[in-house]
Amino acid sequence: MTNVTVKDLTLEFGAVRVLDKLNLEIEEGEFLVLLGASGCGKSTLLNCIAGLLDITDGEIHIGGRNVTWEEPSERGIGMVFQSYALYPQMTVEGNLSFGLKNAKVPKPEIAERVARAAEILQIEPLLKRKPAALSGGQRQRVAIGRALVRDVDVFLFDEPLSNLDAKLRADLRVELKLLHQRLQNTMIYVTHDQVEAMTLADRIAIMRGGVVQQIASPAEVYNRPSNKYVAGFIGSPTINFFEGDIAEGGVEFATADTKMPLTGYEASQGALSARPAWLGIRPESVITGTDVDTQPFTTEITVELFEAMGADTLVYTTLAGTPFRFRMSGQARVAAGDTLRIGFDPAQGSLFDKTTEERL
Amino acid sequence: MNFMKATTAGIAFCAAGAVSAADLEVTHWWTSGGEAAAVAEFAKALDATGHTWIDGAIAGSGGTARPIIISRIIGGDPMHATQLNHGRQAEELIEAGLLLDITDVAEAQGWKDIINPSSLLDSCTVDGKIYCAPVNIHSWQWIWLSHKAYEDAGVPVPSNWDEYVASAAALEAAGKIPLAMGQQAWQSSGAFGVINVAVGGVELWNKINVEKDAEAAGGAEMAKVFEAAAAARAMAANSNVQDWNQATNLVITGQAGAQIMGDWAQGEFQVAGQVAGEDYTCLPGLGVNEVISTGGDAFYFPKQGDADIEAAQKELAALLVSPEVQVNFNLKKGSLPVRGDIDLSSANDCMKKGLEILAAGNILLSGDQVLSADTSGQIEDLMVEFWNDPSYSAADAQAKYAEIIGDAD
Amino acid sequence: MAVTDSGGTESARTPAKKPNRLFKNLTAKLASVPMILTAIVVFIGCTGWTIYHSFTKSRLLPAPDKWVGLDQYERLWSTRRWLVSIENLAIYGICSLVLSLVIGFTLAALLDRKIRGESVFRTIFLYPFALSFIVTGLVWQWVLNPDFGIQSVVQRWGWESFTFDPLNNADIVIYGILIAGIWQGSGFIMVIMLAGLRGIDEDIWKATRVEGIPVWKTYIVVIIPMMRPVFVTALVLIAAGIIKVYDLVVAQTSGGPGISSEVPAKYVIEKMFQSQNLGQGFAASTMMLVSVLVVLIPWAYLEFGGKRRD
Amino acid sequence: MTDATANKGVTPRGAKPRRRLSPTNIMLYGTLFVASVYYLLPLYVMIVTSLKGMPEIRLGNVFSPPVEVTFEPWVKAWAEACTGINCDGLSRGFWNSVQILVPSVVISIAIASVNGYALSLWKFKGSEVFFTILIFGAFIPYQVMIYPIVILLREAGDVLSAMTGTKIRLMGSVWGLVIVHTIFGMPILTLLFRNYFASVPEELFKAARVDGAGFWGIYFRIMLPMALPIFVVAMILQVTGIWNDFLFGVIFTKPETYPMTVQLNNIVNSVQGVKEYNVNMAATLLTGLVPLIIYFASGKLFVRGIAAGAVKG
Repeated sequence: MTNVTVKDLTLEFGAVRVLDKLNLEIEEGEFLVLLGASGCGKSTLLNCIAGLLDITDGEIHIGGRNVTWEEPSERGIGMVFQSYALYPQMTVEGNLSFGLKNAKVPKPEIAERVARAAEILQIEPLLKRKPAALSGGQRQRVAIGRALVRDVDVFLFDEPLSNLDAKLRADLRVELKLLHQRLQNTMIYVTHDQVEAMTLADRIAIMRGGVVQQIASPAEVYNRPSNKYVAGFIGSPTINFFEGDIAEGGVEFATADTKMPLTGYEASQGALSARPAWLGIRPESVITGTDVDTQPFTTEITVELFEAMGADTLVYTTLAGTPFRFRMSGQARVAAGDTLRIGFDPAQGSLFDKTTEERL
Repeated sequence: MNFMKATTAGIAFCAAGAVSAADLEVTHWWTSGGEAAAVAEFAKALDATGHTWIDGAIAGSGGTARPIIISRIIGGDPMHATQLNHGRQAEELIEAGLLLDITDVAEAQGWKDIINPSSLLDSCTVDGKIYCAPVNIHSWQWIWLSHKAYEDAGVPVPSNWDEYVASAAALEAAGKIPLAMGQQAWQSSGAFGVINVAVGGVELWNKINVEKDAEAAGGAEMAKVFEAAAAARAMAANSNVQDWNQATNLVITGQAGAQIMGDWAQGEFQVAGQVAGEDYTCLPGLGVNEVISTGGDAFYFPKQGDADIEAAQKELAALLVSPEVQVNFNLKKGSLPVRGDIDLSSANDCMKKGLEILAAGNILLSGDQVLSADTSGQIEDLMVEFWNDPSYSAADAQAKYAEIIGDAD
Repeated sequence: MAVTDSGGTESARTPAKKPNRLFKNLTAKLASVPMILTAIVVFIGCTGWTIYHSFTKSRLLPAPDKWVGLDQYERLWSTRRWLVSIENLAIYGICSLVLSLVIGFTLAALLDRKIRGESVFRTIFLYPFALSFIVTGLVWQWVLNPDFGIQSVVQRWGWESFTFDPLNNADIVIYGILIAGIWQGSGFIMVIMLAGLRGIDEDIWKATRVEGIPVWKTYIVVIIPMMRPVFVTALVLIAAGIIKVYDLVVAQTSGGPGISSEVPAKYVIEKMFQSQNLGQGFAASTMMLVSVLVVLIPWAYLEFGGKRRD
Repeated sequence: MTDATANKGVTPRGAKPRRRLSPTNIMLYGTLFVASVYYLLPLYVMIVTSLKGMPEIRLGNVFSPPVEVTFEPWVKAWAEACTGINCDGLSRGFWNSVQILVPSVVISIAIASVNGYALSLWKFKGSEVFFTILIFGAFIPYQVMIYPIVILLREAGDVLSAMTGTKIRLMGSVWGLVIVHTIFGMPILTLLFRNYFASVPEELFKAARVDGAGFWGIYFRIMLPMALPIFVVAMILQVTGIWNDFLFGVIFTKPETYPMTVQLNNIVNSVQGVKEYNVNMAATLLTGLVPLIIYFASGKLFVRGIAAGAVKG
């Protein structure tokens, strides 16, 4: 059973079309992350699902019900915001119970639900405090708690961790994951942070310009990005692109001066045909050292710059006339000017049409 | 005021067949010492009938009060009676049916026969119906001279305008202001009117103000009037008070030699305990043309749509013109009564002079009776500028004046 | 209290259908009824009514059928008192705009220098704003009284020839009113400026200090440009007040000496009610409105015309 | 939100002056001192004049302190000064002013705050247009509208009378004046509230909607408690504005309901012989007392409130 369905959703602000005939199906219990750069329409989409924005056209179904024109509070959703959006004049307890009071839930039940949420989130000692007296992490817990007490099937998160510092963010990320495992609710989570997306999501929907570019599991998105934009957006450091031509029969990718074998490439549709294209190679898929020669493509490069990050080392160089980055595991001993032999399998990379930029 | 007592008294009077007691709110702009004392006479008389006088005094001259009075009548919240200078000011209100017709009161009381001069009643009459009760006659044509100032200056008190002009230098030499003038527009305009009648004569005045003869207004006769006004302006140069009674006060205290002001100034002398002929002298028509204008104050009764109140309003109308109230009120106010059949032997010298002129029929319509408020306003604007700006030449002012008269309706 | 009230979209309707636009945000619309009525009936309706009647020969009562075209305007512009009023308003307006801004900003900047007794000074500068124009006019009339006030005091100190008698001198009377007007209103501008100064990031001050820019130059080159919105707010408040100057003049000079301190608002009131020439008063008030629009429309265009998108 | 605004407007941000008696400091305090003299002089004059007898006023200058302190003028101004034949001073006007003030302030702020709230958070088609008209309205000279409003009030009174079956007069009643104050206070107050509510984080509003609060629920439970600083500003502005109003008071009331300013004008202009400057000054001070006390007492809140939202925009 599908829990949240978005059909042909269109949203216009005056003459500007922000969302264009967008379709989305989210399974019950699924953790879906809406990922994209700022301004891509991901928060807007979430606000539409929440009912905070009136859509121009299309339908939204939650739990099998058409909720397109229902009030946010009637849709069976809970929402957590980036700025926490706690009511400053109410205590934590007041914040948690505000929605329930509005829904005229009986008092004993309110108390019970608040207690349960506080227990789950371990914020019981904070119940009598005002938001101003809480730390950022505590505030976000309360904000999550506010969604929790509503006892709803769908949770909406609007960049909930963006205002926290790096360490707290990592901690809360794990907690959110645990929470999802425990509650098994449907969660729709908006973020621009791909690490959050990769770690939390069952599926990731990558958005750009009001259109979903790809919706798939994190691994799929990472390994088989559906177009050049997704490929470039996912992964850090970013993927390397070569500009060139696919040879007849799809056996080879040729840049101006380099030829790379494509044997074994799994094309999306049928066989590869000759055409101008981009080849994307992830920095992680480059091999150095003794195993180089096992790779279908090997070459020698000169190290231009390197960044030692502790766990691994990032090397900057130029390959086939374009800047090229790759990652070496461990604390590799390299220096600028060194010559290195590297290898990778171009067939494990991604090919995109030169003009449409769609995956081939 | 003790409302409780008044109400109790009212109950007693009800038994005598009076209509049921009503609170009557009366607006007026009589707030100076003499004026307030005079109004109190009305209030006393009304309270004695069992009704209650609710005083709605508005300070700061008719200019401040009229907007308030009119906007309340138009806005549907009329007072029960209000002072207005009768004449053309109320015309439109009557036409719009906002004022109460009191013809029956006038007939019952025989106003036609007793009101003197009859022009006062004419001003209250529109299409044969009477809408207001005149309460007094006010004439502008007076100059008030301070004996003390002349004593200090060592010259005799003049007996006409020319002598007065001649004495100005002596007054100035003694550190006196020759002519006290308040700076409000209506005072400037009024003083000019007085000089106009005195210097130019009644005929000229009528030609200009009644017939609206612009040629006469721009003519040589009138030029003399403007010259005289310019001379008066020079004499008043050092007088920088605002209100008319402050100017009167300069005369009372001997700081100024004289003031051109209507007969209401007399009330101030009276309040200050001064005696006509001993402490001050009054010259009607500036001692040149002994006439008085017969403008005055009248009370109008806005429609209320309530029979009881209407009856009370009519009772008040009758009361205002009744002999006893007329005597008491006008003695305090320093104005002349509107009926010729009452004994004013207790009046002072100045009032008696006025009564004589009135009896002799040397009368003149008042500006309010012949000019629309709009034209009066334009003349006021012109005069206040003329009196206060020494660089404004008499010829220029006259040209503008002729223009206004030419446009008047 | 209807806490379950849902901003107008009642839950009873069939959810699949798009609701009527008219009923969207119904509660918000209902709550805005007083504002809508005020905007349409009072500000548009009454203004329109007044403009219409300025073309009629209305006397004491409005006479919509006595159409006289531009007669009232012709007379208005040939009336010296009106011309003097306009001139006075221009002088008063420009001076009070400039002086209020300069004095308000200067005082605010001084108070912002971490001085001792800031709240005392602030209260001193602000308190006149609590007083009405009537009170302001009366007090300054008294202070400027040549026989008792500043002039006589200075003369008693030995400066026999000192004359400062603005209220009785037709040429400078408007400045006498200006002194009082500035006294009353500049404190409020100071508070607004102070609020604006406090809103400026402290890092800006650190940066200019590091770069060695003198304090006065920092104010002019850095701070004032940053406070643009604050200046606009102040400007709007001052300008809205200027056109309405009436009470102050009535209390302080009654337009005198002569007609030298007349202002348009006073002309309007007196023509309407005193001279019983509504048409003339309406024509004058329409001209006031026109002059406001002449100033306001270009400003509004500059201010809002550029960013119409959101 | 609250913690962000709490400190705003209290701490000076300018560079710190260094030494006590540096030339800069002398300039600084010197200028402030001179300015203070200008601002304080009239208050001083009012106070000393109101404590002198008339003979002393005629002899001395306005700045000399009273030789013989007398409270007679105050008593007279409050309870005895005459207008016409009513000699009860300002006391009657005081209570009238209070009766006008309280409903006017409450209603005008209530309506303007709801307007500002609707305009910033519940925009609907055309709402901006009405707001623009409203702001233009702030610049329309009152004179343009007085006369039609007189007629409107009369008509509205008639309509109400017909609807309720009892005679209701808006013109000349306190309620008519309340309506007028509400109308003319609306532009600036609405602007004030709109700017303030626009600065409230939008997410808070969204969270409340998800929590099922409607238009009024959010207004009363969320926004109102947060908007206290701006309510203080609005209240101070309205209290002083309405208390000090003369024009509307004189046109839309009648003698029994005259506010204090109109009575003040009446007393000051009812000259009985000589101008009693001491009584006038005492009356002036008495009239200004209420707004003065409010400013002296809540000046800090006022400045803070202005800083918290009024200047944005």
